[in-house]
Amino acid sequence: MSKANDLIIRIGGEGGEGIISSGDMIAQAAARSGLEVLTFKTFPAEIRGGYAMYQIRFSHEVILSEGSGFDVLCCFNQEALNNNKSQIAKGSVLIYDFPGGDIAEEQNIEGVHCYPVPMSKIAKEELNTYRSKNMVAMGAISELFSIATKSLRELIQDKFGKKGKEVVEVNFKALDAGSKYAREHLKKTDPFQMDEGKPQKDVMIISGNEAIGLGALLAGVQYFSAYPITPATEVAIFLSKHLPKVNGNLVQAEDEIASLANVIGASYGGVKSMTATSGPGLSLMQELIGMSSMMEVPVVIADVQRGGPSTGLPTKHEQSDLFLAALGSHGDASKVVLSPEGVEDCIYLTVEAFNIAEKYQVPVMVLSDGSLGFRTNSIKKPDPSKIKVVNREKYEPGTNGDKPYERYELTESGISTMSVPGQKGGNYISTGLEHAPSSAPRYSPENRVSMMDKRWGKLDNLEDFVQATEVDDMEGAQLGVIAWGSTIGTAREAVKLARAEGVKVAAIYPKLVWPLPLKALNAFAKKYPKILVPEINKQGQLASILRMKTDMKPISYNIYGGLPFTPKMIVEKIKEVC
Amino acid sequence: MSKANDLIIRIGGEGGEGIISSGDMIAQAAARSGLEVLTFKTFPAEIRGGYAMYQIRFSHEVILSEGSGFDVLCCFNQEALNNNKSQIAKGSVLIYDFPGGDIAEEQNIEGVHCYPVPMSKIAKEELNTYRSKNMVAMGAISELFSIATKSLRELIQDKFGKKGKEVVEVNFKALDAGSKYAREHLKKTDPFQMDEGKPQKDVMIISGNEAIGLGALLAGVQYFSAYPITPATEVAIFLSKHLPKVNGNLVQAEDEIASLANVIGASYGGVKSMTATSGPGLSLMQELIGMSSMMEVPVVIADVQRGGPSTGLPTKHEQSDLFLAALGSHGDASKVVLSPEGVEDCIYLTVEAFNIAEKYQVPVMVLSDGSLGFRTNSIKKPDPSKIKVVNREKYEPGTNGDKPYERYELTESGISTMSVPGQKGGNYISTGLEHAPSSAPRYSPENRVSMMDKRWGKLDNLEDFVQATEVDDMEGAQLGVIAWGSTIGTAREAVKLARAEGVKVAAIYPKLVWPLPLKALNAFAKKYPKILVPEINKQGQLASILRMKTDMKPISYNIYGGLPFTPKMIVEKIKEVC
Amino acid sequence: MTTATEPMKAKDYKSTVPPTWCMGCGDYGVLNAVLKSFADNSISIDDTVLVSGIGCSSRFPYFVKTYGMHTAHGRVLPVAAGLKMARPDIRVIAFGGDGDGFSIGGGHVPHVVRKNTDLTYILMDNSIYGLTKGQVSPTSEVGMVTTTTPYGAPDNPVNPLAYCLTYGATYVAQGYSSKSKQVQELVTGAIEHKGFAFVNIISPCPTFNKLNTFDSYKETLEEVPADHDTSDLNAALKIALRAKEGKTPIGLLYKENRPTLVDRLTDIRKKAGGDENYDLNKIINTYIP
Amino acid sequence: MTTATEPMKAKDYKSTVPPTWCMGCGDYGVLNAVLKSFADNSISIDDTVLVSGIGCSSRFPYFVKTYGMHTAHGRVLPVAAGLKMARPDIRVIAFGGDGDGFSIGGGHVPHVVRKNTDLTYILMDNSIYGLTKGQVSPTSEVGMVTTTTPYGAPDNPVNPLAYCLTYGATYVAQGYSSKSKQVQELVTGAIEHKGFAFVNIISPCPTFNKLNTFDSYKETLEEVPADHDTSDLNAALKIALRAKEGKTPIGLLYKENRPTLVDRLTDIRKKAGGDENYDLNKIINTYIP
Ligand SMILES: Cc1ncc(C[n+]2csc(CCOP(=O)(O)OP(=O)(O)O)c2C)c(N)n1
Ligand SMILES: Cc1ncc(C[n+]2csc(CCOP(=O)(O)OP(=O)(O)O)c2C)c(N)n1
Ligand code: SF4
Ligand code: SF4
Ligand SMILES: [Mg+2]
Ligand SMILES: [Mg+2]
Repeated sequence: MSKANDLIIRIGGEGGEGIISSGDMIAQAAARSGLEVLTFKTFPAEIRGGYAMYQIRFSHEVILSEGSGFDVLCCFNQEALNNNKSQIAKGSVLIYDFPGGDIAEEQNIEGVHCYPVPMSKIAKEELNTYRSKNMVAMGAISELFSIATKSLRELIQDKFGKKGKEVVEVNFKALDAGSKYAREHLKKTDPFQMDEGKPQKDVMIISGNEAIGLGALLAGVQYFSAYPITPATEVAIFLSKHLPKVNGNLVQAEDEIASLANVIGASYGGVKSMTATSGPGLSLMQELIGMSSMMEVPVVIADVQRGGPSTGLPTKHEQSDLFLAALGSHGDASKVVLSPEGVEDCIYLTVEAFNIAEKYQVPVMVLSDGSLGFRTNSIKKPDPSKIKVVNREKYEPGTNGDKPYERYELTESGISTMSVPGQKGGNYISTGLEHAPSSAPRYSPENRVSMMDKRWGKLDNLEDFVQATEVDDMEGAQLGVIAWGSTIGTAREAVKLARAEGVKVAAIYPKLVWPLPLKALNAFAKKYPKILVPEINKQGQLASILRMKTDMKPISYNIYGGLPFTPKMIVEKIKEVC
Repeated sequence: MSKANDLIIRIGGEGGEGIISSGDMIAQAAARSGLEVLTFKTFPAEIRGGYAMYQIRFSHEVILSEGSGFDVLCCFNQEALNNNKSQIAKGSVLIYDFPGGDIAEEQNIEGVHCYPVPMSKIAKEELNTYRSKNMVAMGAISELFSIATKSLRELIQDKFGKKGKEVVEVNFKALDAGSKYAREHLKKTDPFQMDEGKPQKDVMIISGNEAIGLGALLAGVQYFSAYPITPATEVAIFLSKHLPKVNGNLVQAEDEIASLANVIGASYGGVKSMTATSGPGLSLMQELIGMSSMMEVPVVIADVQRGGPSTGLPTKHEQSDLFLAALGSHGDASKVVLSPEGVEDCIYLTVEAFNIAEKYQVPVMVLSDGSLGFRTNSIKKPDPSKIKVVNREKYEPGTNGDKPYERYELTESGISTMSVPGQKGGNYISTGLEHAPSSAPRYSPENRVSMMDKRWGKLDNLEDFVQATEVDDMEGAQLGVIAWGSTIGTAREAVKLARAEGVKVAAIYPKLVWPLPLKALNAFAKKYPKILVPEINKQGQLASILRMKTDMKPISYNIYGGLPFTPKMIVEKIKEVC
Repeated sequence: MTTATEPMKAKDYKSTVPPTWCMGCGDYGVLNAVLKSFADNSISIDDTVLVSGIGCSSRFPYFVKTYGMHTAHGRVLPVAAGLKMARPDIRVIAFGGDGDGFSIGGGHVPHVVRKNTDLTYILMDNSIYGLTKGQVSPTSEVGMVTTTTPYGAPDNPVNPLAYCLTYGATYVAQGYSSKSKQVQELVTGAIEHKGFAFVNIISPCPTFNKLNTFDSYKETLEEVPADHDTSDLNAALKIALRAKEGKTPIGLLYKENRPTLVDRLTDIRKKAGGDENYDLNKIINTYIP
Repeated sequence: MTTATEPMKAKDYKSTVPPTWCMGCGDYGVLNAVLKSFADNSISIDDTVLVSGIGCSSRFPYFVKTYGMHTAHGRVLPVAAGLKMARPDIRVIAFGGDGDGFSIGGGHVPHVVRKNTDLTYILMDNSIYGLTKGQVSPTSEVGMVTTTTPYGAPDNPVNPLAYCLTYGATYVAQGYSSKSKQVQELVTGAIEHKGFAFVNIISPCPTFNKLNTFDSYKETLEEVPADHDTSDLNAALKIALRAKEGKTPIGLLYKENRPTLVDRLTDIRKKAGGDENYDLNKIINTYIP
């Protein structure tokens, strides 16, 4: 494979034209042949129409981000061409539906390898079904870049087998027609090739949302309740299939408030419980997040962020729920927020979320985002037997001697044992009202202060328990980058690129974003006087929280157009502020 | 009146014993006689039982806060005595129910003027009705401190007249029995007296919650929808009586989400609209607050804060919803938060809230709190004809020539004209989805960025419009105090007391708390290198926002026991950090 | 409310935003029937507001030239109600889907209905979550396989008609997207009705609901009997409960006149001596000590 | 669920927290009847959880020795349902007031009911907001003067019995706080019932509701007719609608057996081959490219 073992193919067209399914197949085929794969999708908020995009990045090495731009662009229609035209770099490839499709003119872009393929025409005239257009395109692509046709055929068989032989046949034909067209009519002038990798046995390909579901299973989730919402629904879809297998229950509740209420009830019952949502749902859950904090009931909430506020940009990318997650709910409610950088992280940080929720009896949020949720990635299979699982400290009947059990006992660690219904002598009332150690209502100032201090104090050393902060030091650097969530991957790639250009830059990647890992951050800030925080929101939410809790004066780099950063953008910024 | 024209009487007992009504009458009587009055109440979260307290402060001068402690304590039962015993200062007065009541022992506290009054006994034995105990106590108090008995009799007549002559008579008798007992059995040894003031014509006595309702009326509110919640319900109670008089409508909605939804619908219709709630309700409103920000629909939300999180301390004092109000809702939602310092402010800042909401087409929150909501205060009557009222910039049919009307037109100020249904040519869709200037959905990065910048940019110079920041400079001072909400009054008194002791201290009182008035705050911070921020919450919420938005490194003084600061506490702290 | 000054045809009510529904979506039928009803009634675009929640069906207002609000998921009714209370002179029509109305929004329905809020509520019922791509909805049948119920939906469905009748709706009807003429009539009746009018329109989603299709409805549709007395609540309830037998009754089930919310609020203002020029000093003076 | 190992009397179920209700509050009667029912049934305090929302009535769990949850206003049912789904072996009883259940919580009722969630729900209906000191409630009569309706309540009240019947509740009863014996029986029946059991208990609030009092109910109470067929939904609905005539029916209105939510979830787990020791590698391996 050319270009430093790194190839990016982008397919654009109208939502509903089969872009997603052909993209998925190419990604699968590549992963099957042993390549690393990372995909990136955007689609419109409308159910039909509007521009949809699927991008696949292949490499022999671990892929950190969506990358900057693309090497190959395949356009199904004029809109896709318009949206991407300004980004087509010299030396790259343009494949487009011509003649006979939506694109009216032949394209001749200087320095760009332009390959017209009459996808619509072939589909309609030769195959008599417009819907096979995507397969025609895939055929041409596979021919041009040597994508294992055998894998593609297997995948078509897997996907359409259930629908009957005829459907499979039509798709095979379309694939072949596309290949044939490319073979016979196109003269390959570009250098790109997809090599075979070394097929690996311990690899899986899974999306960020599915990975959250898998993490939950690994952590021992037994109850899940959620309300559908883009871009979080796939967490529920994954678990609705798999949770009953491990004897757990999943329900779709009437709304997000009911979902979290369900989860709180279930967790009070001693069962590990979770919900998943996006911004609007997180807003609705605010009252009950505070309640679970007050009741000290462990709950895990995955928030797959999208463009806000309100309905906003429901299918677009943003990291803008940090304020709400960390500082939301009325009153001073203690809670924990984690944010995964990539698909693999979605697994392990979800496990971590359960572990923290259980150990500290606190609500824990996992802030993912739309790009990451839909991203598929080839990752190392987790080994269930090697996952460290923490369970809440249970009340042991009989251990309290003559004293009645105190659910909210004031202990040194701030953590009290938790009884579950059915245990003899463990009776208490879980309550959102301020309470005495016994759980009975109590409003005296002294009790109030000690209970507040208990609920906050128990998290004092959380940083030591989690170890979800990675430091990438660099001797002699003045500038340190702090990134969070899925921007971490992009920042990693940017730091690598910048260093390759000789720029000295360090970085720290906190995955615990509330309460902040202050020891690590302050140590980092001591070493690197200049701090750059790239994040995808208007207010600079992480930068603000850093200012709030440390003495840093970070330089904010905020974008909020609905798309992730590219590594190049961050490299430029690093050079600018360095 | 002795003691620097300043007398504080505190009455404590069990909820339901008539403490509130007797306290109210004493306050009214004092205001009637021309004194300044400020009251302070605490009561339990239970409907019956638990400790309730009513405190009245009188003065010839403007009263800034509840004060530090009390001069006269009147205890209806043992619990009241226990709760206050440690605070009884030398030279003060203790009146208590003895013998024959709940208090078992005669009280002899060194240096304290102790007057036993057998309130329960007289009520039961002489008047045959236990419920008149509070009137007996009031009779004794009026006798001891020369409170105009004439006023009290008038007030009893006003209050009980409707219930019939007999009820009035019983209360008169109880009052007389109390006075008689004091006259005949007590030897006054203390120096406290309530002088008559100069009766003033332009004074009213009103609570903080009622004042918010009055402010809304003055601003021209025409629609109000809310759901009951302590301690905000009185805003609705006030308006349910008065709003229909000005031809407005009030409804009690099924919950807080419906309340705000109602208000948004009404305001879209061109009518000034409002809701009022407390923390749990504000949590539930998060999604729709973001929606009104996105739709650019003016709405006013009064949040009368209480102890959180969750149900928390529903009848206790706290200022802990600032984070949620300023930084809440998912995504980056622009909004405005004001916080009144006292009862008079509740009127004028509510007017200001409507003016800002209308001018900037933005949701505006007014953060009051439980102490302030229940506080009654003698204030200058507002003059309706002198209130400056701002109305939204309406679309003028025909002014756009041939161009279709653009609801979200990109203008220099960021403010667009707003049409209302019924206007010809003003048709548009108000939407929470990202939109083009026309209001049609649009997700392109360019449009997205310009719309975000519009919604935030329009508030850039808000500070100049509001002028709700007061600076109290002090030459040579090193320390500046920043207080917000009802802590401002306490801080004012503390600064006065500290200066009287020769301490050099300045202060700034921002009533616009989001977005912060940065010009004023930064100018202040330049003059006073040390900053002290006393506030009633665990996290130091204003201090945190100051750190976020300025270079200040404030010293936080946080209490969260459910009670306000006393001026003395802040004086001590000022001296400590000065 | 005024009527349009110049005669308008159905297509004149179309806005410049093209519908984004899938080909074959039942919502097109609803849109066409509603626009025809608007034309029939010469409805003025200036004093009509279409309010919706979130969902495929809730995109409705964008496609019409009137005023509109596209609100939040489940909040269409309280937003519409607030607008109507503030502006009784304006015609307010609410739109949404089965999930919007009876799942997340289900808590508002009883209240908006029992108050007899002067609204028309048009629900496009496809027994699926369309916009989020195929999850179980509150009107989905037991056993239905969807993305979140791979082993079949566990819950008995809600019955929007029976619920609204029980809540005290004063106009209750059901239509079917392809029976355009009837939908048009039912909508016209609803718009003319004083009080809360509920029109549930069966509007298939060919993209995600493969169980309840244009074909399957052919088997289950049944007209409300011609001799049905629309003032008989019990009879109406019985028709609504035909759903339990797998039937889909269409037609007008119930109609009644009783005071509306606007009437009741008007009474309150009268009682209070409501006057726009009321002197606030009168209120202020009651707080003189 | 197990039963208490040693015989317990009603008073043995009392916790050490004394009730905070006003003297004369109807909720005392409910508490006593419920405790007696517990004693009758030898209910074990260790595997019983009382869940409540917020309100005077929602303080109930504190006064009983069992496990309990005092949650948020309106959220009693979904919290209770979550607990029951996770722990079918535990007896879950939900408590709350009319506002908690049918105003802010009203959106949860249809769903918890139609799923036939295995819960008992005991609602103390006083037609007023007690804890917040006297505002109009969803069961308040039209015209009722309260602190927020000084000119009289504008809205027709909800009918909890009729709503629950329409939603498909499988046990529906109404009691009256002072008729302790009957309440005790109805509660016992509810606890024994498999599925969603709703017991609405008229529980006057002498402190804030001066309209619906122990005296006024004497005039309106009427026993469910002795010959009423509790399997007849229509007959039950008719009795529920007696409220429109100003009557307060008491007794058991309806009882039916159908699969519960726990049954249905159990079926799903069976279908999926549910196994606590399921090897997660089997799931992981389906994601191998
Ligand atoms: C608070 C919130 N939760 C979830 C969603 C995601 N969501 C959008 S539409 C929808 C349901 C759509 O179903 P329906 O109301 O039946 O409308 P349809 O698309 O079928 O017409 C959901 C769950 C949301 N927008 N907001
Ligand atoms: C979200 C929220 N809104 C409002 C309140 C205030 N509140 C507490 S109890 C209550 C209503 C009480 O009425 P009901 O449910 O009938 O119970 P009752 O006190 O009459 O027994 C309200 C509105 C609250 N606690 N939380
Ligand atoms: S998904 Fe279904 S409801 Fe939505 S537009 Fe397509 S067909 Fe219609
Ligand atoms: S206020 Fe009413 S409901 Fe509440 S305890 Fe008192 S009497 Fe009972
Ligand atoms: Mg639907
Ligand atoms: Mg009640």
